Amino acid sequence: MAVTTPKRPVPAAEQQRRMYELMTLMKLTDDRLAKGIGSGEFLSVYWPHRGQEAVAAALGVVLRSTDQLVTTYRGLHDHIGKGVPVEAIIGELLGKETAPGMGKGGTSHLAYPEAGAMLSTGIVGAGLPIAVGLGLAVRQQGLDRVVAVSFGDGATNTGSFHEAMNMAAVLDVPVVFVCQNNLYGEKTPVERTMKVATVAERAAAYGMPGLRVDGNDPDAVFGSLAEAVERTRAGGGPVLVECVTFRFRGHSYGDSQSYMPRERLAAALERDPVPAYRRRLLDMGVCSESELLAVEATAADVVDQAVKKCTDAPEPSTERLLDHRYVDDHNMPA
Amino acid sequence: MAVTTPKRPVPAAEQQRRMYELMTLMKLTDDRLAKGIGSGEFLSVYWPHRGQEAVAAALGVVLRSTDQLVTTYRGLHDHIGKGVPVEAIIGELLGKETAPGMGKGGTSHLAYPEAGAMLSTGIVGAGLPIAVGLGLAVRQQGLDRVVAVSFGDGATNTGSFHEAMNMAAVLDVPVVFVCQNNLYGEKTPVERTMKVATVAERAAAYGMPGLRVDGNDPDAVFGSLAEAVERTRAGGGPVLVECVTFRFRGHSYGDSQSYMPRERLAAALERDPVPAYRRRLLDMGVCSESELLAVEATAADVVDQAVKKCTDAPEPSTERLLDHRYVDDHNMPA
Amino acid sequence: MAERNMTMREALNLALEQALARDERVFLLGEDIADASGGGILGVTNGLSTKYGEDRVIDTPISEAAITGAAIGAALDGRRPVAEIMMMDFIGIAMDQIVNHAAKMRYMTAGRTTSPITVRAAVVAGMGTGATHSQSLESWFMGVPGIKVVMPSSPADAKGLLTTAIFDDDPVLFLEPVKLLGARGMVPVEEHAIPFGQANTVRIGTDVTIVTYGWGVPMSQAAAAELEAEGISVEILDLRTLLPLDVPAMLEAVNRTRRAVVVTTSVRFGGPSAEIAATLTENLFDRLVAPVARVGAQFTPIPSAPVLEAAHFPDAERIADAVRRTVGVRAGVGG
Amino acid sequence: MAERNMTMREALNLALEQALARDERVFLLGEDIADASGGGILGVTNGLSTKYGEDRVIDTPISEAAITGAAIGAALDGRRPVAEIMMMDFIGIAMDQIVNHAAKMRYMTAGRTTSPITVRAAVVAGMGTGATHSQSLESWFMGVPGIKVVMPSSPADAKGLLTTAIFDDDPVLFLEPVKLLGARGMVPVEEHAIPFGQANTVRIGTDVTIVTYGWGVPMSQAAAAELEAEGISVEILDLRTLLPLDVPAMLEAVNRTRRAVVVTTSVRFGGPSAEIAATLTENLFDRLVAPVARVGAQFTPIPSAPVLEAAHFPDAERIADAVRRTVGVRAGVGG
Ligand SMILES: Cc1ncc(C[n+]2csc(CCOP(=O)(O)OP(=O)(O)O)c2C)c(N)n1
Ligand SMILES: Cc1ncc(C[n+]2csc(CCOP(=O)(O)OP(=O)(O)O)c2C)c(N)n1
Ligand SMILES: [Mg+2]
Ligand SMILES: [Mg+2]
Repeated sequence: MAVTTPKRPVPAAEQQRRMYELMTLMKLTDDRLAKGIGSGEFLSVYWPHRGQEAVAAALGVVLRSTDQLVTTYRGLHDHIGKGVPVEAIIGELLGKETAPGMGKGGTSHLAYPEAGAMLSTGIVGAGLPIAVGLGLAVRQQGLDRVVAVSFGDGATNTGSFHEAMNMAAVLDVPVVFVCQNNLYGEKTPVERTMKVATVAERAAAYGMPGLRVDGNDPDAVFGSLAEAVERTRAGGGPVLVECVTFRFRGHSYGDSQSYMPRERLAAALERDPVPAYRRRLLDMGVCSESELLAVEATAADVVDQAVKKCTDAPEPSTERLLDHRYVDDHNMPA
Repeated sequence: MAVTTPKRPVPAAEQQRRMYELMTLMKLTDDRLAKGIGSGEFLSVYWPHRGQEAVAAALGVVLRSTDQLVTTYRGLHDHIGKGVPVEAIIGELLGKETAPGMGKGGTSHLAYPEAGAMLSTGIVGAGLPIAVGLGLAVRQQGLDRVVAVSFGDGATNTGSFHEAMNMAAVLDVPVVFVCQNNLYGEKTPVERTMKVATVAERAAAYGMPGLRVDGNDPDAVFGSLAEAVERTRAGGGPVLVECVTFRFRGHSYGDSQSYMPRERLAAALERDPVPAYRRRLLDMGVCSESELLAVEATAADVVDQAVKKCTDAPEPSTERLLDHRYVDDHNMPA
Repeated sequence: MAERNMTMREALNLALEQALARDERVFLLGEDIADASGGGILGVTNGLSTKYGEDRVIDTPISEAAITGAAIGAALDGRRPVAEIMMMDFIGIAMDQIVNHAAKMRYMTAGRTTSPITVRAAVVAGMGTGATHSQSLESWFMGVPGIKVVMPSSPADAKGLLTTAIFDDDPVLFLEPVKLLGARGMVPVEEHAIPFGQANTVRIGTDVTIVTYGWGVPMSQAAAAELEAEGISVEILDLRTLLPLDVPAMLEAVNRTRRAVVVTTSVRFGGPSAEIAATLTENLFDRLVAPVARVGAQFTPIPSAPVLEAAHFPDAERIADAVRRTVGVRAGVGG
Repeated sequence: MAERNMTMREALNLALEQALARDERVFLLGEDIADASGGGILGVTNGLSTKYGEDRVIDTPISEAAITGAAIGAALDGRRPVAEIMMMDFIGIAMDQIVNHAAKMRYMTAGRTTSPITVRAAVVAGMGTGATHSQSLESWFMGVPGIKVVMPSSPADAKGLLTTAIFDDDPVLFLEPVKLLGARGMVPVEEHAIPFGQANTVRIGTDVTIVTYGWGVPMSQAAAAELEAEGISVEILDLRTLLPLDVPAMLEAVNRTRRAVVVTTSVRFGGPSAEIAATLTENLFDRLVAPVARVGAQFTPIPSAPVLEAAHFPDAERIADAVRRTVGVRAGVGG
């Protein structure tokens, strides 16, 4: 449960650059959605991931494209990391016919299996048992795929967490449980909802290893996740990785954060992983300023293009309302 | 998590004798029910507790009459320990009008609040959250009552266990979680359903102490439970106590135990807690042979009388079918 | 009784506050309900923990089964817990506790133990929150002997019915239509209780009776206003409680109008309107001049995209159409 | 097709075995289903783990939410999981997974992901097992768009419908009436599939149609035999699936007989008979000469004591009475 151990994998420069690219794209997407909703341009509910980019970027770089992801309503950054196009995300948020779920699901139910993004859920904890089943399918098919499931600190208090962790251990499935501990569940701080200091130590109750890492440090998260994923891929069974991070905009867009101590938020904002990582890449000489500016410009462009395309896209036709309920509608009610 | 520690409370001779009395009553009740069902005299489902008497007897002696108990379908021994009359139990099993639940509930739903036996449930794990609520009521009323909830090893894999343990710890309620680990859940051995060696170690995930004790030794169980109960009563918060024992007759009456290794059952039967404790009381000079015989004769008499009374009792009138659904039936359907 | 104009949110808050003030057995538990956690995600419990303390307004972990179970246990010892399931969509997690424990306890012990809990749950229909945050699942509970099911449509009813729920000796599922939380109305300021099983005639009419509850009531009122202009006189019966169900009031009204339309935001097929329509028909078979019509949501998961969501849920227009068909009047071309 | 006389238990076992043999994507998971754990508490999965291995017949911990969730996850990757919920009474624990995930997945992703799971659950009505081990909760699922609901009444149907369930591309709740597990009948030996949404006329008659399924079928047959002696000719329609619901077959039959009785072991009020009766009445209002009658369980938790349990559940006598009332024939004195 140490914060880092020396033997952990270290990201190569290319991986670091990729993580920064992803973080930038996540951040700009979140900024744009927040702006659009704030101004009334976009009418949608939104659970911002801003502040948690380091975890999702590292996860995106550690996972292979054939690996699978299960995430939550707050998982648009996870999707971006996994390779889901920003356009697909924004289209779903705006409820457009061209979006992956045709707007039927909304972003809290986004799936994009082409990129291995198998499921998002708005029900806290519910993704974990489903990830166990994806892991079981891996084992049964003899694949070398790993399934990662991302969830919050609050989710670890649900019965679903317990049943899934135990079943994952007993069935020995290749699932990496990634807890993005942002220290809050809705408006309640984690210390009010569990008596243990860390989520990681809960893994022991299932005979599963538990790691804890600074979730604002992409390189550290990379190390822990790479260790966990490769262990799991090699048949070592499931692992829990707790990444300690923070949520900058509160629970959902519009949350006034009245419950949030000002200093706590201010301190967290100071540890903003995106500029911090930018500085590190410059300091380490991984990227030059102009390279970083190019990365940022590209990301901004991707987001702009996506918004434009989605804004122009048609709304779903109400004639499609009854589609996609069943494989066929024979004798089904209307 | 040591099996015993020297400082644990030791039962007084009177408590030991009482435990033997209770164990005898539990055993003879189980024997009689098994015989009655086996012969077709009684028509009922029954989940025998035979083999687990030591846990229930110690629990019965450790708890005060004002303390409360929550148990399961396999908890008739717990009820006897808590002071529920055998007659009430057998009446409920036979579905008689005179029984506490008028036969409406059956033994798996027996409650006898006069003796603090608040709830039995046939849903595995479901009693635990309810016990947390009873504990909350204690805290809110400033009582010095303790709530004990008894459940099996298999129950510790349910989401209910997790949510209840966590909530008990967070709300700091005076609940003692008593796991009667009989090494099987229905027909599946415990090692197939959890990867940890003990149930006790699961307590750590909630910041709760976990004890493990030989559940076939009434004195040892007494020690651990007394320690836990007094700690909890003194405001020390919830505790988990795992008592390792065995189920002699399989899951429910009629279970052929085809899944059970013969040697395992034989070995367990050799550790039968009832004769073993009898020998110990004689060896320790706590009781003489004639005292023990008297205890056994009294218990046999209690069971006989109870069976007779219940056999003679009337069946519930079908006119009472709609009673007890609601406090009043105004505009309720039939 | 003195009255004040307030929102349903304020009325619910006031009912909780008065219950907490009057009876020390009353307490609340749920996720994010204390003021330290924002006073309830929809603001219904706002201010209460500050006033009554965190021992009586208890923030819990995200554990719907344990929230409900803990309420049951406390009720078993005579407390009056009010548990909050933040949105009704999450009630599946508490289903075992509600159905197998709360609802059956009195019966299984022949009255020796009871479970007088109130489970409050928000119903977020029609607000773009998608398939797992918008469901009206009340029909699940209509078939569960032992529970009571309540859904108010006005601030005054919300307050009076919630008060009754809290002090009722049986378990009550209390549903709060989020669409109406901000709706205003006159509300008795003092504690008041509205008995269960007593439907409310919110509009008097002669041609057809609309039987409905919750958000269905204002939608039906809008339809009725529109229909009045066409010369169709609509009576609206707000059921207030689905269990107990005020069958006498339903029969009285429909016996008069001889035509009925049942309106719910729940799915039409397999939803609560089925039992209501079946009960009406069984009892008034010879009086009815038209089949009981049912207006409900289309049989789909609730889509997130606004245009699809609007097509899924009923609205005043669809209600008016059903009424027109039932009274045999066809408005305009087509129909 | 060659047939063999077997019990419903054997027929279900054979359907599972043939599915496991034919398609390596099929696997089973649940509590105590492997032979090392007794081959299923009711014997339905007996022998299968020995033959197909414990990787395909998987014993799980007591974790109904995770059993169902794991099935969903595996199905999402194209497997064909058959999850067992030992008794339907425990399904509350899996309710969130079934309703919010399995049922809605296809819709929420516009078909990109699907959840072709089968959830098998035993329905133990009428066997003295008490309020939490005897429930018929199928009406909960009739209002859940996205799921299919099946309950067979004969060994042959059990086999054919379970085969269809396993290979159906949607989530299916498959209910097994324990009362009938030991009932025998001729069953096709080879793999056979019975399509969903196709009711089965198990008895032809002219005076009244009984619409039923599961254990309701043999009870209705007993009633029909009794009524035949009185000169009442009863048609019995076995729905087989509640979702899809074979409304055309229902309407065809009741249009002919002009009288209908709906029979379920579920509660009468708030149970599945409500939707069935409402649908019949809506469509055949002018044809019906009597209101659609409903026979179901009394509105109580299921009592354990045999004499009370017998009073709770419907039986042939109560069905016959309802038929007599519906056809307007009163037998003997009183009635
Ligand atoms: C079962 C369930 N209960 C309650 C909610 C309401 N809810 C949505 S998010 C949330 C907090 C979740 O906290 P956490 O798991 O830490 O994730 P985070 O939002 O912080 O990413 C709650 C209570 C829900 N969606 N599902
Ligand atoms: C939620 C639930 N799932 C499954 C069952 C069926 N069942 C009854 S007892 C039992 C085994 C319980 O094992 P354990 O908790 O160890 O208790 P024991 O019977 O050994 O005392 C099971 C699976 C149930 N009653 N409830
Ligand atoms: Mg969080
Ligand atoms: Mg056990």
